[in-house]
Amino acid sequence: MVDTNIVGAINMALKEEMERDNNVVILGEDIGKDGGVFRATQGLIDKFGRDRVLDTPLSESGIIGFATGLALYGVRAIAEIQFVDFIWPAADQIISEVAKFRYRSGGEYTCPMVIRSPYGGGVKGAHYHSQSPESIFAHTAGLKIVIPSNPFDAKGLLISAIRDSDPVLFLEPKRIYRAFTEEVPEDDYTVPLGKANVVKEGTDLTLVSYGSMLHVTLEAASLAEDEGISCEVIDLRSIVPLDLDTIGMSVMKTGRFISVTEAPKTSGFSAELSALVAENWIEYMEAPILRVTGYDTPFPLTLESFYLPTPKRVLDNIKKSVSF
Amino acid sequence: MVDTNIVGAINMALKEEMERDNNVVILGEDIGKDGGVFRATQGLIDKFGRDRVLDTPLSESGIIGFATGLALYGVRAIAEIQFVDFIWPAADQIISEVAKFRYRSGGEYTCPMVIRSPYGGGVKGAHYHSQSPESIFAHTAGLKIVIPSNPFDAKGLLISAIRDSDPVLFLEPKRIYRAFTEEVPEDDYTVPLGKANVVKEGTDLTLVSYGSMLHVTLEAASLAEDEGISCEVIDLRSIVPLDLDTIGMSVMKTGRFISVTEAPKTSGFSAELSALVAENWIEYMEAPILRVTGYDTPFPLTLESFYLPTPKRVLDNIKKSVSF
Amino acid sequence: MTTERIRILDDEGNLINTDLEPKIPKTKLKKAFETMVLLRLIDEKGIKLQRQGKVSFHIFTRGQEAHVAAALALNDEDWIYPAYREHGLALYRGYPLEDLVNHLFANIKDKHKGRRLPGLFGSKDHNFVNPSAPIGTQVIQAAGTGYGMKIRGENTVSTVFFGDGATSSNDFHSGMNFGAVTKSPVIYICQNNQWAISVPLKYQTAADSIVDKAIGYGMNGLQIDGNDFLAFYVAVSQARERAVRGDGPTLIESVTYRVGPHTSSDDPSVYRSEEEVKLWEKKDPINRFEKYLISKQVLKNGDRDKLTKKYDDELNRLIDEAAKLPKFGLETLFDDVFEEMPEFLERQKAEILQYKED
Amino acid sequence: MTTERIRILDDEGNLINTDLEPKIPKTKLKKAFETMVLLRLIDEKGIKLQRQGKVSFHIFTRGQEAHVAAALALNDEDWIYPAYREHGLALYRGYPLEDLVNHLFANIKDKHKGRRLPGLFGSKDHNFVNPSAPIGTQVIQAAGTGYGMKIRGENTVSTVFFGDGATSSNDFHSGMNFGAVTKSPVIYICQNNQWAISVPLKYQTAADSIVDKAIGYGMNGLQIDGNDFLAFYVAVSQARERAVRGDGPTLIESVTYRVGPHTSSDDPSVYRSEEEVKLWEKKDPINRFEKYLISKQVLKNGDRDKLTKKYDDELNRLIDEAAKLPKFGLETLFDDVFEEMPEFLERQKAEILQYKED
Ligand SMILES: Cc1ncc(C[n+]2csc(CCOP(=O)(O)OP(=O)(O)O)c2C)c(N)n1
Ligand SMILES: Cc1ncc(C[n+]2csc(CCOP(=O)(O)OP(=O)(O)O)c2C)c(N)n1
Ligand SMILES: [Mg+2]
Ligand SMILES: [Mg+2]
Repeated sequence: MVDTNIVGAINMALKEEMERDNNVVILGEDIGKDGGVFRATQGLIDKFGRDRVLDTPLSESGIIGFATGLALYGVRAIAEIQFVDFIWPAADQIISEVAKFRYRSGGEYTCPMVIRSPYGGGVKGAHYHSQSPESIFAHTAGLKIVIPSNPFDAKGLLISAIRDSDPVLFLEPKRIYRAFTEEVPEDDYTVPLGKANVVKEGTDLTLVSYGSMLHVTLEAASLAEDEGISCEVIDLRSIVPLDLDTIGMSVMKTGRFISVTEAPKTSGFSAELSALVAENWIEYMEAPILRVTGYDTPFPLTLESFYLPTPKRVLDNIKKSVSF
Repeated sequence: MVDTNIVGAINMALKEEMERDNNVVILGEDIGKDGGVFRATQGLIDKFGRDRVLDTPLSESGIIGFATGLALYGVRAIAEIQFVDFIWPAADQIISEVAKFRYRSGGEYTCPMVIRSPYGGGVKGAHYHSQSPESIFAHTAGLKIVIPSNPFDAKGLLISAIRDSDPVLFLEPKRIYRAFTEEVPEDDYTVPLGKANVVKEGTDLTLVSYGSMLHVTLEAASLAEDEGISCEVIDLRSIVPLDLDTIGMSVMKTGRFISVTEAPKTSGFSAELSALVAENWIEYMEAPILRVTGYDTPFPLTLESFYLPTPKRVLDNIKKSVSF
Repeated sequence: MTTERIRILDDEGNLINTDLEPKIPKTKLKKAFETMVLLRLIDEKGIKLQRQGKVSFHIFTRGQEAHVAAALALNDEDWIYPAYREHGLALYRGYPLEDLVNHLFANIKDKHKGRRLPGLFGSKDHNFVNPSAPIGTQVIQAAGTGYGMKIRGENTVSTVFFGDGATSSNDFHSGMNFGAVTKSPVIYICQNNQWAISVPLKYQTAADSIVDKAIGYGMNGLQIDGNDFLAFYVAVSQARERAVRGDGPTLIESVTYRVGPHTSSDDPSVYRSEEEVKLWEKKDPINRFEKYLISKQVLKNGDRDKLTKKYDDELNRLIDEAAKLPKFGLETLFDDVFEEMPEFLERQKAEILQYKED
Repeated sequence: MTTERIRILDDEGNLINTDLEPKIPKTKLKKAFETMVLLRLIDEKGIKLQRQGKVSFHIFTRGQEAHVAAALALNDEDWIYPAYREHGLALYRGYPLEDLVNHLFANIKDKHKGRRLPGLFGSKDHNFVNPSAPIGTQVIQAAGTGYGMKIRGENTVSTVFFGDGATSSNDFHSGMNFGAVTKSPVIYICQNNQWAISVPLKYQTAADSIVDKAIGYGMNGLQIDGNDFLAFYVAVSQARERAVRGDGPTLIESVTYRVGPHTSSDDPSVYRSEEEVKLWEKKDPINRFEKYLISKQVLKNGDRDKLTKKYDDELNRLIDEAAKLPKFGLETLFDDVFEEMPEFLERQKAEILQYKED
C-alpha cells in the first residue's frame, strides 16, 4: 500500500502497465521530460525512453490519429490530451474513426486505446481549462467513458481501461487531483468498467454523481443527514457502460432522484440520467426528477464558485424533492 | 407564391438575402459551379460571383474559422458543411470559438453566422452521410440550433437565422429535401427562432419532434387516431432556444409524453426533453416519459430502416404510454 | 520550386527513360496489367448496377489505375491505407473478387456486414485498412502505424493514399508532420487527380505543386506522372528503400486525372469541360502500360480483349450470385459496437427484434 | 531550403545592414522602446502578483518584445490577431495600461468582465482581437478577416501571431491555405521561440526552418532575427506592402526565444538548460534596440532607468487601485451568451441569484 492522491495513482497505473507489457506506449504534449503539466507521467520517460513516451507535436488530431494507427497495428496506445478543453481538434478522429472502426470493418479492425484527459472546473481555469464534455462522447456509440473520483478507483479503473478491448475516454477530475490521499495497493488490481459504487446508503433520496462532483454530492448528503434526510449516494465511475441496475434498485427504494454534474445543463449527462429514470421507474417517483448542474454559459472565471454545483445548491434541491 | 420543396426554399432564402444585403457571403465545398451536392446553392455563383460564393479548400475547420474571421469583421457569412457528418474537423472552431466569442470578449466581439448542413438518415448514406449531432451542439452554450421540417419553415427560419445576431446551426433534413412541395411566399417573411409549432392538437398524449422525424411522428399520430388515441404533435423548429412553454402547456393537458428523434439514444436531445418534462411537470404525468430514437450504434446501411424510428415503433410507444 | 517529374513512359507508352526502367518479373507485370483491366471493368459494371438500382452507389477508379504499381513495389506485409480509389492494390494482393462483389451488394457475404457504402472496403488479411468517408483522416493513422513498425524494429512500411482535396484536411497536416518528426517508415501518396468533386486544384492550393508541401515538413518529395505505371513503381520503390533504411518518409505526388465522375451521384458536366477529359483520356494509364508490355513481349495484341472477356464473364457470374444473397439480419445490428455487448445494447436489441418481420 | 535570415542589428545592437535600415520617425522609435520597457516591467509585476496570490496567472513576453515593431509597420486600421505574448501591440496602439491591469485582476473594470485568464485579452477599439486558449485557431480567423478586407476593397491587412508549436495545429494549416488560395491581405507571423511549453522545436517539426512551410502553400516567406526590432519592422512592412498591392500573404518566421517560463504554472528547469537561456539573454531585444537608439541619439544613457522608474510608479499605482475594486456581480453570469437573454437563461439566472450572498 502507498498513500497517494489521484495523480499519483494514475502515475502508478501507467508505470505498472508499461512495466508489465512493453507493447504499451504513451503519447501526448509535454508528457516526456516535463512529466505532463500535472505531472501524471513524471518519471516515465526516464524509465521507458522516448520511443514509448512520445512528446508529440502540438496537435490533438495528430495525437489521436497517431494513436489510432498504433492501435490498429496492435500497439496499445495511451494518449494524453493536456486539458479536455483541447480535445476538439481531435473530435473527428474520435467520433468518426476511433469509435467506429470495429463496427465499420465488421469486427476486423479494432481500436483499443485509452484517451486520458483532465477535465472539470474549480481550478480557476476559465473557459478553456475547466470544461466537462462527457455527455458529448457518451452520445458517440463505440466509446467507453470512465471518470474516477478517488485514487483507488483511479488506478484500478485506469488499469481496466488499458486492458480493455475497446477505446476508453478516461476523464480525470483535475480539481481533486491532489485534494486528498488514500491507501492504494502497489500491486496489480482492477476496478471493473460499468459497475457503480454505492458510496453511501440511504432511504429517502438517490443522489447520483461522478468525478469531482461526487464530493460535492457527499457533502450535500451529509448536510441533509443533519436535517434528517437519508440520501443514498451513487458514484457511477463509468457513464458508458452505465450501471443502470444500481440506479434502478436505489430509486425503487427511495422514490426520489437527483443527479449532480458540472457540465452545462442542456444535454448534459444529467439529462440522460433523468430520462432513464423517467422512462423506467416513473411509477416509483414521488417528486420531480432533478438535476443540479453547471449553467448554459461558457465556463466563467471569477464566478466559477457559483457556476459549479455546491453542497448548498444540492441540499436545496434535496429539500425541494423531499418536501414536494 | 411558388410551389417548392425544402431545397428549393433554402435556395430562395439564400438568393433573396444575398440580393437584399450584399454583405452576405456564402462559402463551402462545391457550392459554386456545382451548386452544392444537393443543389441548395444552385445558380448563386452566376448571380453573385466567386467573391460572394466561395468554393473553399477541403477543410471544414477552415470553412468555419474563415467564416468566423468574416463574422468578426462584420461580413455575414453563411457556411455550408456538405454533410453534417463532416462537421467534426470544425468542432474546435464551433465549440471553442464561434460559440464563445461574445461571452469571452465581454460582448465586444460577436460572431453572427449561419452554419447550414444536411443531416439525418434515410438516404442509404451509411455511417458518414446519415448522422444527427444536434444534441452535441445543444450542449454548447452560445449556439442556436434550428431544424425545419417543411419548405415554408425552411425559408422563414433560414432568413431569421441569417439576420440573427448570434451564430446559428441550421440543420437541413436531407431525407425530405425533395419529399414534398408546398406553397412558399416569394417575398420576404420570417419564422421566429424559438417558437414551436403545434402541428396537430390532441388530448391524450404529447408527441414532440422536429426535422424529418416530424413526419414519422405525424404518421404515427394518424395511426393512433385510427385506434382512438388523440395525440398532440409539436414541431420544435428550434431546439435552442427551446419553446418550453408550448411543451409544458401540452403535457399539462395530456399527461403523457414521447419525443421522437433519430440520433442515438444515449445523450440524444430526447434525453433533454424527457429531463425537462420530468423536472417540471412530473405531477401531471400518467405514464413513463418515453423516447423513440435511433440506437446506440454507428449509423448502419442495410438496416437503416430498422434503426430509424418508424411510425410503427412510435405507435407501439404511444400504446405503451396510454395503456400504462 | 517543384522537383522534376518522373516519367519513364511517354503519353503514348514509349519508353523514354531507360536508366530508370525498373526490372520487374514478367509474371508480376502481367498480373498488374490484368488487375488494371479488371478495375476498368469494375467501373463499367458498378455504374451499370447503380443505374439499375441494384447497388446503391459507385466510386470510380478510371484513369487512376496505375496505382496498382504500388502493390508491386511494396511487400505484402507493408500496410496500405487507401483513400477510396485504390481497389487495385487489394485485388493485386489477392483480395477475392468475389468478396468485392459481395461487398458492393452489401449482402450476407460482405465482410463489412452490409454496413458500408459500396467501395469503402478494407481487408485485414491483405493489410489494406478499411477507410472511412471523412477525407484525410487516414493520413495520420498511417503515420501511427509506421511509428509502430519503427519501434518494433520491423522492416515494413506504412503507405497511405489520398487525393489532392485531402491535402487541405487537418490530418494531412498532422499526418505529414508526425511521420516526419518521428522519422517513421511511411510513404504518403497523393493521387492528384486535379479535382475534389467540383473544386479544381487551383482553388485547393496555391502551391506550384503538391509535392512542394513535403519541404515544409522536412520530408523527401517525389513527383511522378501518375499515369505512368513504371514511374509509379520506381517512386514507391525508392521511397520504400529509404523508409526501411531509417531515412524517414517520402511524399509522392502522382499527377493524374479523375476521368470518371466523382461518384455515381456526381455530374461533372456541370463544372468541367469535355475537352479537358478528352485530353487526359489520351494519357490513359492502361493503354500506355499495354503498349510497353507489348513492346516487352509480355503481352500480345488481342490479349487485352481476351482478358476483358474473361473478367466480364467472371464478374457477371459473381454479380448474379451476389444479387441472390440476402442481407445481414437485424440481430447483427448491435454486433461490433464493442467487443462484448453491454447490457444497454442487449436491451435495445431486444426491443428492435420485435420489428424483425416488418 | 531556408531563405536568408534578415538581420539589421547584430547581437550587440550594432547596425550591420545599412541598406535595409528603415527610416522610422524618432517619436515612434521612442514610443516603441518605451512600450518594450513597459512590457519587461509588466512581466516582473505580473509574476510577483501571481506569487502573492493576487492574480491567478501570468503569461510572459520576456525576450520577445521586438514584436512591438509590427505595430509601427502596420496601420492602426489593420487587424491584429495575437497569440498571447503580443501585449506590446495593443499597448503601442493606445490600449490603456489601466485596462490591462484591471484585466489582470479580473475586476469590475475588466473589459472582459472577469471571464478570461489574465493575459488573454483583446480590444475591439484597437483592432486587437480577443484570443482564445486553444492554440492556432486564430490563424484561419485572420485569413477570413483578410478576405473580408479584400472583397470590400479596403487597403488594410489582417495580421496574425502564433508560436512554433502552433504550426502543428489544424488551423495553421487551414489558415495558411485559405489565405494563400484566396490571395488575401494577410501577414502570418510565427514567433518561433524554440519551445512549446517543454517541447523543443525539433520535436515540433522536421523542417529546416518554419519559414519553409510557406512554400507548400505557395506563399511568400521571410525569416528574420526576431530579437532585432529593425528586421521585424522591415519584414512586416514588406509583407504589408505586398498584401495591399494584391500580391497575397506572407509568412514571417521570427526566430526568437522564450526567456521566461511558459506561464506562471511552468518550471522550465525540468526540461531545458540554464546555458541555453543565458545564450539567448545575450541577444536581448531591448538591449539591442537601446544601443541602436543611443547611437541614433533617440535615447541617452540613463533614459531606460528613468523610464523603468516612471512605469514602475505608474504600475504600482494602477495595481493598488485595481486590487481594491470588486469583481463583476453574479447577475452578469448570463450576459453575452446571446445578444438577448432567452427565457431558459432567465430561469437559470433567477435560480442562481438565490445564492448571491453565499
Ligand atoms: C471531411 C470531409 N469533407 C467533405 C467530404 C465530402 N467529399 C467526399 S470526397 C470529396 C472530394 C475529395 O477530393 P480528393 O481528396 O481530391 O479525392 P478524389 O475524390 O479526387 O479522389 C469531398 C469534398 C468528406 N468526405 N469528408
Ligand atoms: C489545442 C491546444 N492544445 C494544447 C494547449 C496547451 N498549451 C498551451 S500553450 C502550449 C504551447 C504553445 O507553444 P507555441 O505555439 O510555441 O507558443 P509559445 O507558448 O511558445 O509562445 C500548449 C501545448 C492549448 N492551449 N491548446
Ligand atoms: Mg482529387
Ligand atoms: Mg513556442
